[in-house]
Amino acid sequence: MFAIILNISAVLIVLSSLIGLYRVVKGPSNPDRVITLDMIGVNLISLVAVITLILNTTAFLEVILLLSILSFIGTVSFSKFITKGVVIERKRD
Amino acid sequence: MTNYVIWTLLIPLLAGIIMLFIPQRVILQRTISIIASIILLINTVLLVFQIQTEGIQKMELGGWAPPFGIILVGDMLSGLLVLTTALVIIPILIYSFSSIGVEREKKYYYSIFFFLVTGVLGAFLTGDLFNMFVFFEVFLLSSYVLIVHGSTQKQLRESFKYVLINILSSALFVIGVAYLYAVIGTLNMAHLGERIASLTEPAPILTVIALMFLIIFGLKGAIFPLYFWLPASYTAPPTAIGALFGALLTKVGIYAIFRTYSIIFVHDPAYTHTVLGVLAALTMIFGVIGAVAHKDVTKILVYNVIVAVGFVLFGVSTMTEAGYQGAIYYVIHDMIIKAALFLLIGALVTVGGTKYLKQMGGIIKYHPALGWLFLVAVFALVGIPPLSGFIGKVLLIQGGTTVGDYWIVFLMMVASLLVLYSMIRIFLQGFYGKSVLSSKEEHGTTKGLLFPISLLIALSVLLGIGAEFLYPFVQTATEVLLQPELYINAVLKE
Amino acid sequence: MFTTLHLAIIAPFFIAIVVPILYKYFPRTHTGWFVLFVPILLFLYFLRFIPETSNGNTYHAVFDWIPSLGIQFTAYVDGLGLLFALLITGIGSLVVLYSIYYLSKEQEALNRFYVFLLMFMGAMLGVVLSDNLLVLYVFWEVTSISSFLLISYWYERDKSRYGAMKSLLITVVGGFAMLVGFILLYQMTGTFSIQTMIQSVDDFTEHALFLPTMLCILLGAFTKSAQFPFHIWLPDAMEAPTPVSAYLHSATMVKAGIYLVARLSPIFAISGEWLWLVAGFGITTLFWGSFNAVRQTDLKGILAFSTVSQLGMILSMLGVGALALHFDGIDNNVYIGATAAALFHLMNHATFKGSLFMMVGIVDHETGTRDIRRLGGLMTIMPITFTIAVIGSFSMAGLPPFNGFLSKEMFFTAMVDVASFQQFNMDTFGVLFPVVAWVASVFTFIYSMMLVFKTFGGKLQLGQLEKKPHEAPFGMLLSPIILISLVIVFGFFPNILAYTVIEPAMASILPSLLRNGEHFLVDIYFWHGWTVELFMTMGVVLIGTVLYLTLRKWKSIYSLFPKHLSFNHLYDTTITRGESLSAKVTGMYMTGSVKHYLIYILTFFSIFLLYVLFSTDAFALNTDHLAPISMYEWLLAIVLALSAIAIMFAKNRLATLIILGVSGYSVALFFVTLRAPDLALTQLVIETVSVVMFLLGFYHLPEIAENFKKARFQVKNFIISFLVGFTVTVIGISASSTRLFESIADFFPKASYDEAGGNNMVNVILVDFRGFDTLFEILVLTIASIGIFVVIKLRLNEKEER
Amino acid sequence: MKLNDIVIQTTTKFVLFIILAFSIFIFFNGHHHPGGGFIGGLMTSAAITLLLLAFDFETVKRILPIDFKILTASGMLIATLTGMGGLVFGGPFLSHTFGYVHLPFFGEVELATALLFDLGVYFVVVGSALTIIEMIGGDQ
Amino acid sequence: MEILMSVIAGILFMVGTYLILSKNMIRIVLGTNFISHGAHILILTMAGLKTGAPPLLGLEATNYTDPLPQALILTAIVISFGVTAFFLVLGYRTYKVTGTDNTDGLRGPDSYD
Repeated sequence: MFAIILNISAVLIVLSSLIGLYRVVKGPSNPDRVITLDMIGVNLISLVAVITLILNTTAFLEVILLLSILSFIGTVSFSKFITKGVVIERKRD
Repeated sequence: MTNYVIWTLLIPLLAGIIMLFIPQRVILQRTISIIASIILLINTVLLVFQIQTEGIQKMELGGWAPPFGIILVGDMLSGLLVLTTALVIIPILIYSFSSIGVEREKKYYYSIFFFLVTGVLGAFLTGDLFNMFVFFEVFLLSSYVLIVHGSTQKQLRESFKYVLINILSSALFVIGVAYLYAVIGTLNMAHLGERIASLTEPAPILTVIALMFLIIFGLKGAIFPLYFWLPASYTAPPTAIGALFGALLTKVGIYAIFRTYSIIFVHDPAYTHTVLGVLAALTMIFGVIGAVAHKDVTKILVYNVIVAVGFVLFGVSTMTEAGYQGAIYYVIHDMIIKAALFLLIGALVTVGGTKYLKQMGGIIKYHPALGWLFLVAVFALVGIPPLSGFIGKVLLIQGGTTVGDYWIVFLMMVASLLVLYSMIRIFLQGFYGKSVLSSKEEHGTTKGLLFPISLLIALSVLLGIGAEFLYPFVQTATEVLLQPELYINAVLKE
Repeated sequence: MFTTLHLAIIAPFFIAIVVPILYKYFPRTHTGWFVLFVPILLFLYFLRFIPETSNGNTYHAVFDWIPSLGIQFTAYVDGLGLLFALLITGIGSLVVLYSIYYLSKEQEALNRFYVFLLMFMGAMLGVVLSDNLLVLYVFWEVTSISSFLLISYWYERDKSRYGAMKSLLITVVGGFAMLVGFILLYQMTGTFSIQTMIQSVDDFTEHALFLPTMLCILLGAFTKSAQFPFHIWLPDAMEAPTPVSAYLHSATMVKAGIYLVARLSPIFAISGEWLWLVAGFGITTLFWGSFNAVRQTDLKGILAFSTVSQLGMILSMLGVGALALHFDGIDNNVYIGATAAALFHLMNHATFKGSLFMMVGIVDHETGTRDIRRLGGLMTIMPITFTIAVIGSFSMAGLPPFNGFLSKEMFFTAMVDVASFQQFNMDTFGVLFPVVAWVASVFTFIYSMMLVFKTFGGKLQLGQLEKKPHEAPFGMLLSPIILISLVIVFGFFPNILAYTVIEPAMASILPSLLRNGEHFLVDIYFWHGWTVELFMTMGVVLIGTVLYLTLRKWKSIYSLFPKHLSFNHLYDTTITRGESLSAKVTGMYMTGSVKHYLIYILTFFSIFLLYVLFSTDAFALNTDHLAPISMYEWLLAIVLALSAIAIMFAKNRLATLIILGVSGYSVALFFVTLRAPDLALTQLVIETVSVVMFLLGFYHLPEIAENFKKARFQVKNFIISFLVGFTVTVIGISASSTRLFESIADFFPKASYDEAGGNNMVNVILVDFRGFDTLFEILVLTIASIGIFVVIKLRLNEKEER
Repeated sequence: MKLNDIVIQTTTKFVLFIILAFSIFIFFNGHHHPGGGFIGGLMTSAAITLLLLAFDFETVKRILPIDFKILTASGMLIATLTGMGGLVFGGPFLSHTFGYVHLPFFGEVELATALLFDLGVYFVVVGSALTIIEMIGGDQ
Repeated sequence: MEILMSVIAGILFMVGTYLILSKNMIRIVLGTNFISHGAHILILTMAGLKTGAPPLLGLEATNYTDPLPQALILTAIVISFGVTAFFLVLGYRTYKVTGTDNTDGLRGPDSYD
């Protein structure tokens, strides 16, 4: 029973990523895409968590932690690129 | 007892790493590099003699027995190629001292140079297919850096293409390894060979994989129809780098084909080796057509690199004693003479101020030594006896006629003739002929450039006249190629 | 063992090394004087062998060069080799002597000249005295090279370089063919030694490779000896200084081909093809050379074609001599006369042609021109030169009492005899031989006369000459005088040659005819009675004189031959067309566009591998041990596939990058579901760092890439990329369906903890089992970062390249 | 356009240490759990990249006055020399040994030369990743 | 699942190839990235999928997935990261020097006389 629920939730999470993908491709604007990427990141975190439960292993705990950090970095850099056009400044004034 | 196999890699590696710390100290870098290359040479000489007296040398890295760990295997084929590499880099280094320029030297030129050498030597010595991929990447990435070193417009333009095609070929290498792992379940070349040899039923998928590897290595070794990247990219960088490429890089591809087609993929030679032979023949012909087509001296030379690839691979495809011996003699000869010719052409372009034949003439008037060295090099390249190309060519013909590949032998002679034609044009129009420039108008001097060139030419002459001295070594190398079990047993059973 | 004989062969090379030093440190002495002693000493040295060889003995000494490959430097002296060795050193001495006066030490680069000349001399000795075919080939090619260098001696002249290139190409074509022939011979006999082959000759005459081998070797001989139609290089070789023409291009090098034919006769001559080829090409060349000599206006041109023709004549005699092999023994064997005639004429030709070349050199030297239209009337001004010319030309024309007459008579005898031979279709076509021979002799007569009377007869046209002519200095005349006296001496006492050199040489050419202890008997004399030959000679003189006097009237027949059908034209167009054609071919695919290159490579990759896959029946599909797929994995696969495909249509670089991120993350997720935690971690971090890197890189790239926006869906590219993907997939499926062996994976779980002390197998493999990979992988990273640093920080200007 | 980066800067100051600690954890943990020199190194680079994102090159250079190329080279040297350690003791290149050492506070600690090798890897990864970022970002 | 993954790898190769055949530098660089993804997935697939637990001994499983290909992929990932980075820099430097990000602009003169 638990396994079925896990599987269904995994499917749902992937489905929502799929919808996210549509948004990424379609846009219409770049900020939309970035936000969607962030959303997909969150989806992935949950998916890894679900998979961890499905496989009944502790091997992927690091992955979850990492994903959250990385999607943060990714979002930040995309946002900076969109707003400033430059990701890392040489010198801030 | 020292294990020379591992030191062959460690010496250039350490030299390169140490020089990473001192990019600004040019003189010190030169000293280190020349000392390192001499130590490397001594080391490889000892290695070759050790292989000759004690049999195949190996180093199980980390102490893990094959096929689980990585193993370095020095058989005579590797040994000879390693030795030639060590020989060839010294003149190229000396040539660099006086030609490459301080800016480049301060930007890690020597480090990258030695990393490239490490990669090449590693590819010659490794006994593990995936490790070979890693070494391929080492020398490829070094070559990317060297080809663009200086970032002139032409270098950037050509290196972009070069890098792109090589990235593709690396990806193919990876999937080739993957396929092989799926079918045979191991990565160690001896183990692969052993397992494939133990097959009783034909495995056609192996033929496919074998030909895939031919394409992968052929991309590096510049065989037909995969060599398109070569001509422009070898002419883009400065002379010394071009010489390094011309002498070493295609040889790694050739070596890899040599190795895999003699030890691993011997299950269906009627198919695979025939394809190899045909491609070798096409390589010669199209290479030489390119050489004849151009009047740009650097281009003429690089197309000749392609021709030589065809010659050597033809020897490999015959799978005969004479063919193998010829291929080994020829590849050694080609490494030396190509380095020499690249340096010569570089010097010619320097003093002539142009690389177009039409604008040159009478260089020999003020640079007789350069001219005569060039002529000797051309004759050596063509295989005019008793210079170094001769023995190899004789043996290749012998190998070809033994198995009845008369057509390819014929094409080979045609190609040789056209090689002669393409190169002798440079001599007749560039060195001979009416002087275009007076001694004052000439650009630069050959000061410091002639010595390394003469070293290489002397080597080539020695190789030709002293072929007998080399013969026992070549024979040892051939034995292993003809009886892959020797290699397999040396790696796995001892 | 390295013997004196080897030293004698090699000596010229050693001296050649010293020559530049002598030239530099003794600028006042003509370098030729130092060189002169070499051929003289060698000549004397070789003379000592005469008693040995005339007793039928041979001498050989083996020096191991590359014994492992059967390449021994076996110096072998027998009659044939000795004859040539004497010729080389003898003529060599005279040529060097002549050159001392011909080339001025102030204006010419004598060091080069003598280095090349000595190189040639040594190489030529090597050719004729080596028993090992490969060593012979070595020297053979060196003669080609030294000839190339000597022809291009005056390298600033375009014609010199043209002639040098031509001679090199043609002789090297032959050389290569010959090399292949030699190797085929080795294949059949297992040895490179000519003498060993001759002993086992019967074993391989039936071999399938026998004929191709013969053709290859004959191609070498014919090109070297300027046989029709390969003769075209010889006239252009006349750009060389005259001593060179006299030495290489008439007396010695061009006879290397004849030597080879003679030397290999014992192996091949028994076959009918040999007979037809050698004799046929010889007689054709004889005619063509003499016929063309008449139209020349350059004195050296006449001599060049004359040489071509005479070489053909010698060769045809050698060919006909092979008929003797079809009879037993030497008694009543009329055909051995042809061989004797060939050898005799070989010597005679060297003497009269050598002197004629030197004569032409003198004329050129003293008048500044060699054009017969500008020359004339020199008879009184240069009487000695005139005498030389008369004797030489008359000998060449076959007039008594000179040696040329004798050999010409013997030649006619041989040709007449051919017609009566009964095998190999000789009875049908054999009659052509005497006819062609006679016609050719008529032309020989005509150009011989031209040589004398156009130069020395007629009116002196001082205005046409570059300098005021006068008789040459004695030193320059010395060599031709010596040669011309030989012409007379051999004419009156031909048998001094017969016993000493011709008979032993015949023994080398036709060994199978001799029984133990026998030797050939050659007796040459003037008067044979009123034979056919004599009438032929008389006819030649008669018709020749008439034709010579009416030359002007019929000369127009030469213009009947269209220029573009000549072999020279063929050579030139082959070169130029070849170059432009190869430029066209190369330009067709070497476009410089990386896209094209990729298309070629990828198309080859996929089509070729797919072909192999399906033609060898390697495709396999095995669904037995497949891993199960859960629902979300299907969906994940769709996400990955869709995101990948979407990128093909994306028109915005940021969107492209984001989609790349999505697919990268999906790949990482697959690593999770496929139980590879380390990979998932690495993939995620790398993907993120890459995204940052790309964003940084975007800053440097154009804001809105024009061609990015315009990128329409490319069907052709798609087809290629589909094929590539298809290939990868199909091979992948086949490979994973044919697992022939278990993988070595089982080892790692056991060994990881127990032996390497780690629980994470992947990490243990990375740092321990395959730590070596890792070491060089981080080296790759290092190189990449250093490389990026270099690319960004080092910007040189194209101009500073060297 | 000057934007207020105060949010991101504050967050970074907070998050940075978590990431760094995590990366060091992953590095040491690598021999037994997912992780190791590569991932640890990449994590550290990601952390520093975040720092760069939030601040700028000059500030970061002030905080971390390291020449990353030298760091890379040192990593290479450490890895190679560790490998050569085996040679010195007569074993093959890259042979590792491991043992357990009792340290105060930490208790039983496994000490393996493999860890030293991994440290080299870590340095190289950090050094080269940051060289790359620095070069591309700093190129004007 | 092996077949599905082979197809996925094929699709990634197809997309990567399509991108490197276009003329835009960014697309080309991204294309090489896709090709590497494809190759990595293919290695994993070729070794056989889901044959056991993740290769961590601490998990006390009886069967483990083949760790060797994972190590190979890790190596390959890192290498392709280095190469991609270099390639990206090369691309934009080339753009800056030659003034075009269209590979047609990189043909360079090739003269035959």
